[in-house]
Amino acid sequence: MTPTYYLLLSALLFSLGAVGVLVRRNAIVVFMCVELMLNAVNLSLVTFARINGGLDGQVMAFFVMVVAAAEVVIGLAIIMAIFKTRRSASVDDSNLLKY
Amino acid sequence: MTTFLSQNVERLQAPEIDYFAVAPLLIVLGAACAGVLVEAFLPKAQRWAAQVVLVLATLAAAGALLVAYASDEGTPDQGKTTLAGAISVDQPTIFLWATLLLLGLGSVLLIADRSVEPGGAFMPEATPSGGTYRDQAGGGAQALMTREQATRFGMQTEVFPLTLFALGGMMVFVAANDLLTMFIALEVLSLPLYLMCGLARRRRLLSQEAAVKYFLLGAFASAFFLYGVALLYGYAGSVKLADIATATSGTDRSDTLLYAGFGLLVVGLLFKASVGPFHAWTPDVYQGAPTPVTAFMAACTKVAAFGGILRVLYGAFERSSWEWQGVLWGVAIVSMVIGAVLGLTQTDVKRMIAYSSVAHAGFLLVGAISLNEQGLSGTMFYLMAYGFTTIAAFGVVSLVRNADGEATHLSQWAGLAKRSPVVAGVFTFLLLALAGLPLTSGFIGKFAVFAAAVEADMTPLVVVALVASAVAAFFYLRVIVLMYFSEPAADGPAVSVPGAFTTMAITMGVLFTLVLGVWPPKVLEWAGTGAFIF
Amino acid sequence: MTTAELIADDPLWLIVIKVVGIFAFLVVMTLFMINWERKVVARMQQRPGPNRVGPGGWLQSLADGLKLAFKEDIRPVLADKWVFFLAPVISCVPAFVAFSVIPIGGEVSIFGERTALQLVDLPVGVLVVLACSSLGVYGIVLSGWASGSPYPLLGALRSAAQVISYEIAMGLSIVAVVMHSHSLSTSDIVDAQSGGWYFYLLPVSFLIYVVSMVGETNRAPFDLPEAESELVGGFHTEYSSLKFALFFLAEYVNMVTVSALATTLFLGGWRFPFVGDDHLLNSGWFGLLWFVLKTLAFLFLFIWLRGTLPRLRYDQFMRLGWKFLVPVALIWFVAVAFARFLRQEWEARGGLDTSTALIVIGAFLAIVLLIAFLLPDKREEHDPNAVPVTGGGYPVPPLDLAVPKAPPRRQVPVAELPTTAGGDTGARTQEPAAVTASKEASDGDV
Amino acid sequence: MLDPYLPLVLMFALAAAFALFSVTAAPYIGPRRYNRAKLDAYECGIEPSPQPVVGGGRMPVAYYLTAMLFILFDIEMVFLYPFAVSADRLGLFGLVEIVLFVATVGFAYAYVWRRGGLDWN
Amino acid sequence: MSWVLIALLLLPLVGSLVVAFLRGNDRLAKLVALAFSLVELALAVLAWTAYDPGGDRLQLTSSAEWIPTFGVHLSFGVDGIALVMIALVAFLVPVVIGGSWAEKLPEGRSAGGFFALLLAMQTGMVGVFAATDVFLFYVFFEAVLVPMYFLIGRFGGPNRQYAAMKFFLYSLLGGLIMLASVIGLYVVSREEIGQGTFDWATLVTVTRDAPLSTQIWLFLGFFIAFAIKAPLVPLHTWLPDAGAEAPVGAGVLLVGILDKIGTFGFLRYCLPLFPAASQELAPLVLVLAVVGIVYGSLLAVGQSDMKRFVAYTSIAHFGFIALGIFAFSSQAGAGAVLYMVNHGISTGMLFLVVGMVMARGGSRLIEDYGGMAKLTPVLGGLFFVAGLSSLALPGTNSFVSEFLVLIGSYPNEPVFTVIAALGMVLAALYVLWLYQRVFQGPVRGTALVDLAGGPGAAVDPERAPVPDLNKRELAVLAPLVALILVLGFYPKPVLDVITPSVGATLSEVGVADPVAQEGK
Repeated sequence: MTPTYYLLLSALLFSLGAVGVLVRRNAIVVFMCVELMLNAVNLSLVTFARINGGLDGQVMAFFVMVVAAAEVVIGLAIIMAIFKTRRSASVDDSNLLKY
Repeated sequence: MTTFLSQNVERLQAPEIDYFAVAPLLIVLGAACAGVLVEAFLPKAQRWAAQVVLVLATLAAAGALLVAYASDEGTPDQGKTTLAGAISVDQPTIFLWATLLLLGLGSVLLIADRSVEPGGAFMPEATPSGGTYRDQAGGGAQALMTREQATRFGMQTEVFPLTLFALGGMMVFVAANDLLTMFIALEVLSLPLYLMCGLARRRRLLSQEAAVKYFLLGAFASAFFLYGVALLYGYAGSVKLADIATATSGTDRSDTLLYAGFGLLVVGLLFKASVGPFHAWTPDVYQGAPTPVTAFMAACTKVAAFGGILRVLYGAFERSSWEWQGVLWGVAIVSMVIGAVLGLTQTDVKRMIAYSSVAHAGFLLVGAISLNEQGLSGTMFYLMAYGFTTIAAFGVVSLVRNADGEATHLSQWAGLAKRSPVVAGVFTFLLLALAGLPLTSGFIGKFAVFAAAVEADMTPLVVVALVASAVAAFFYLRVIVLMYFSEPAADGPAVSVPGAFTTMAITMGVLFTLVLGVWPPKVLEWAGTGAFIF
Repeated sequence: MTTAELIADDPLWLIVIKVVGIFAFLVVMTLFMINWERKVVARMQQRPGPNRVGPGGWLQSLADGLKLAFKEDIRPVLADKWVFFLAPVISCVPAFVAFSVIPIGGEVSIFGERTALQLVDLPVGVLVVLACSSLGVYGIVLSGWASGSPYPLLGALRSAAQVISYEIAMGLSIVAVVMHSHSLSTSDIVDAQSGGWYFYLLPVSFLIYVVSMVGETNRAPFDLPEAESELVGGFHTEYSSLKFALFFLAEYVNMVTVSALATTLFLGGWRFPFVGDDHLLNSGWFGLLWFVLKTLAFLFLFIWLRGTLPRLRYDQFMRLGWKFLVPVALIWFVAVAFARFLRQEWEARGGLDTSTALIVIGAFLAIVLLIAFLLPDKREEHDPNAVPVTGGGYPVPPLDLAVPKAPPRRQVPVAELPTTAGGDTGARTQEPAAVTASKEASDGDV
Repeated sequence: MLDPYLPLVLMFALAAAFALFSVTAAPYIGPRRYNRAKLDAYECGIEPSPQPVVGGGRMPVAYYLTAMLFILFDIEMVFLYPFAVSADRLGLFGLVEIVLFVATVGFAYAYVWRRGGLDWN
Repeated sequence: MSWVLIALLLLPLVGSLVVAFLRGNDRLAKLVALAFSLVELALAVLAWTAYDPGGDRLQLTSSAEWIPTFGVHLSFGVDGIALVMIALVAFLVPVVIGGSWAEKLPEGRSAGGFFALLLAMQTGMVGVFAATDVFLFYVFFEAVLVPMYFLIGRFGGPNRQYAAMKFFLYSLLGGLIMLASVIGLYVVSREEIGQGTFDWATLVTVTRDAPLSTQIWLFLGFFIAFAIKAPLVPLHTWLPDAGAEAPVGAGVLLVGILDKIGTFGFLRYCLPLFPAASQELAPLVLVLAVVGIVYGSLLAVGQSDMKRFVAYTSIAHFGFIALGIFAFSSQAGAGAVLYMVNHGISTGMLFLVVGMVMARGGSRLIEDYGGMAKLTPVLGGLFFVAGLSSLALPGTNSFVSEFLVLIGSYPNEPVFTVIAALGMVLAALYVLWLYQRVFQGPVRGTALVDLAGGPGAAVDPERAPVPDLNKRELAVLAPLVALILVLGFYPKPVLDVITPSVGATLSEVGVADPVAQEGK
């Protein structure tokens, strides 16, 4: 199984995540889509590391994991704050700011 | 998995680190950690003072060390790369670090002020979120809150360590020499900002929604950036800018990866810089965030983002410029047009400045893509000038208040000159600087950038930019007209007397705007001293 | 010929045999364990315990299991169909998979095929176990969430929080072991202990692991998720028949797995103490015997704890996890790192050199950490107007389980019910209105 | 020589097959004598209160907090394990680095502790 | 003597600051402002005496480095043209201060601010004419806008906000387009001579051999900016509004001097820097100029508002000036420059007397007046003088300049000249008709009737309800009248200063001067 398939898969996952961010309105779901994108990137990083025969890609994947985790924490914090203020986590409800 | 072999295997060679060069960085980040400890162990009463002292001392120390390093004869003229080539402390880095530290100082002063808004602009301790605070019915936390209560509750001093973390991230970002470091720095500077946006004392819902919007879009953008990094890694087999540059000069690789990677990467960067079509978050966040934080974002984030853009473009993609320059032309034009045109329709001061920042991002991009020394120095000068003007402008905005917080609606600014001619005069000066009139730093910056662009045969772009800035001038003028020529509204806002900190911040901003406009040569030369090294 | 290489060239049939064998082993252990537990606890409580079915009542659990199969299978109306259906599977499968990396014996020959008594020896074996135990959490949470009923939800949340909390301590305690064995592969860890078992080389790690192992498996005294008196049955309240059996199975398999891991990590796995590797007692199938015995010892510990200790309160439980185990584990890790480094320095050149200064600095940092962690934590006073706050300013409705006053059913639309069980329910229910009001009030001029 | 992960897959398949079989078989083996009371959520005999099918917004916030802390330390472990495996090779440099790393996490930890993030009431 | 220019620059700036701090005490502020402007006038005279017409191209020069990075210098200097313009500034400002002594400002505005802005603007205007560094020129060019913007916007008529905004945006847009050309100059000079410079003298030698296309682009950049300033027809629409809404004093400076920056720019920058381009595009400019003359005059005829009327007349006059400049003959050029001075004087006076009429009648509309000469004979007379001067009656100053322009440009551009001559006729028409409507005939018009007590009432001068000019107003108008007559009969001193510079300019353009040839 050539690495290309993994790249395609990661591209697919990434696009899925991106589309999800664009179409879904619930903050938490949007946020999960972002995480999906990050992990898709991880996949391609590892694949490229395999192709290039180096370890950099895999190390990068570590860092990406950390960043993803940090984003999770921050995101949960913000979403929780807004969720306690108004009992909903839907981006649609946050319409005070004019577009 | 062979256990015993690993006993006597040779030690790993530790990368040598030039601590002197990266000292400012270490100080800022270390102080941020110290700030967290202060939060943890000091009683609530002493936190604010301790934090302010800590932050100011940190900035001072970092600045001093930076000057010491820059002026030390031991340092190579073109700077050096350290930390195994991850960080390069070259002349642009030093310039940008100095800019960041100064602008950071200004923003911190704004953040620390507790006199304009009793108790500070940030949500009080122990009142987690609007809904659960007892004065639910009132507009913002202050409705049922007396001044004493406000000052007793104080403000959430976590904002100081957060600021330092963000600042440290920015400093790494402009110095990062490989894309991975850049990405980490990007996150380190973004995550605290997301939180800071949601901490406003007034209009907490607005603030929190600004935070959530900024966060979601920001995470989205950084995912793009990261995917770009991955593709470029696949393309060049390394994330070092230099390696990518060498790879682009080679021909045997797949250009698809290069273009896709570059595109995604740049999208992420442009988002942070709130350029062109990737500006969607800017007005909302600028409006919703607490004004001091807005000032911090508008000034420092812009500097950091464009520092990164410059480094990436010059370091990694200069050779392949003919591939992408056209696209960035378009982006710059879109950005300038959006900023100028949508700015006309705004009725809120903060949103207006937000759109103007979009337009300015366009101008900056014009300088950044001209890819010559004038472009580099001009853009950096522009960044410094714009940063100071913006900080002072937001400082003034934070002064104009009515019963429930800042009166940011334009109609409330009518006839401000009657109430307080000084504030109106200062703001007028800043607006003229933003509009780029001569004798203000804005003009010199524009001139430098556009000169570089014409140098690079981008005259049409420059003409567009000039027209855009003429259009943009219109909405600055509108504010001046409101302040001076129209009669004040009956229940207009009062201009609260600024505390020492805010005064210092505004004064600093105005002074720099004036000095950089009237006597810029020194700074211009400094900005032009050296190029990036990789 | 390392274990990995031995296993690597197993033929397919041998692998299948091993898979089936381990599966059977786990199921049997479960059945035996249930019975044994009941008997031992009974003995501790001066009563006979199960003694009807089979010889000495030893088939009781089998009978129960069969009986469960013939019970009515109920899915509540409010439950989410598919998740409710899948949750038992999700919690059951990882339990089995986790065990497959455990080395249960040394090198043997099965039908003339030289191999090691271990299904698979991965370079990341330990991580596989941790990963599987984390996956098990999904089963728990989903089951509680899908049941559409308050008790399971709360039980699930509790046990999830509990599992992840203690997983931290567990993981941190393992790190020290890994430092000694330079490998994450279970078999390498076992080999590395030929020089000496880790439970006395790394006593702190061992103790932390044992405690967190109990917490990880939601066993007494940490069995709050199933706290009958508070939560009926916990996350599987709504489950019956074989679905329930699966949860039960998963729980006991997990017990076996963590015990086996403890054996592997700290008790030298399948090795017999005091004798060299080539000794008879360490050869062939003896390993399996020693392994089972050690594992049973741990399992007995489980039972013993259950029989003797009362259940902790939830806050006590969390405090133990977060405020004692985690910091101790961290400091222990740092200490071990220092110790190893010093020893190496010593071995390298018979004495310490310039780098000592840096080490002192590091040690100083560790001390600072110690102080930081063990400072008496006095909560800050909060103004009476704010709701009770936990952590970085996030309000927590007190975990009282007051079921909101039940209106006559099917007459109150869902939306109007208070969404959270808050301390001052009245105030909170008006809140959304108040919030919007304040929103208009504050943003009228925006 | 087969893929080293194959046995893992087989074990997974076996366990999954067993579990799936049980959950699917259960309704058919067991009797079916439903009545409405059985299908209601069990609330100790109290009339169950109707509520949204999926537990929307019923998660007590404290659990979010625990989740955050878990993520924090889990990520810390992600870095501790690689260090632990090759600790001896990394030498003094690695030691100092890891101590700084742990210290940094420790700061956050101390902050959470002091702010009562670890208290349950 | 080069300090004179610096002093001319700094003095009003200091003055404006001082006055700005005296906002509390209007009377004192006025006096201080007047004093400063008079000293300035003295300095200007000094500069005039120090200038040697036969001397260098630029005199009284001084230079200091400003922004070495861009090769920008703070360098000043004057040629004849700039000198007369500076003299005009120095002369008009005290007149204006006197003229707006009793200006009725909108409520809540302090006279101190008004005069401070006037002085600040004087600095800007002197700087524009004195700068010999293109960058510096641009800086002053833009800097002048701000005080004028505030003068119109704060102290102007009812519609002031709109007018101020329109004025500012027009000028700013023009300025920015010019900025593009300025940058272009910089880059061209970089390419031609190693490092970039903005020094005018250097640039003149550099840019003339730049390729034609480049020259044309750069020329257009400058030209549009100047065409907006000196309103040539398609870009003139801001002037009537600004002129009409501006307070009288500001109006005088606006039309009298600010607009001259445009024509001055033609002479100083467009022609010498881009000779080829200016010859290439001269026909275009001439068309615009002539159209301006006719169009301006026609609209002036049709005006019902006196201030707008003045604005339109000056549009016509600027047509003449532009014609003179782009006819490329020394006579026409000299005439044009002289015209710039005279127009400043005559239109300034016209503005002032209109202001005085309005101060009495309280209205800007022509039909509100009538037969005013009966009530205020002196004012009427002076109004008539101003009118005659602006229709260029022989014997008044404008006649000389207009005549020079026409005969000077005839050899090169007969057609345009003939059409332009039409403008003179129209001028006579609109001036006289306006005078007749306002001052002749029986007393009528809502602005006067109630003052005079009934239409056609026999009015005896003793109890004239409408006061005639007072001493201050006479003192303000007297010097203007004097100059009109002096320059009308004896323009030589001014021409002597102007002609060499114009000749030099033309030689820089490199065209054969037809008139000179005839002279041979």
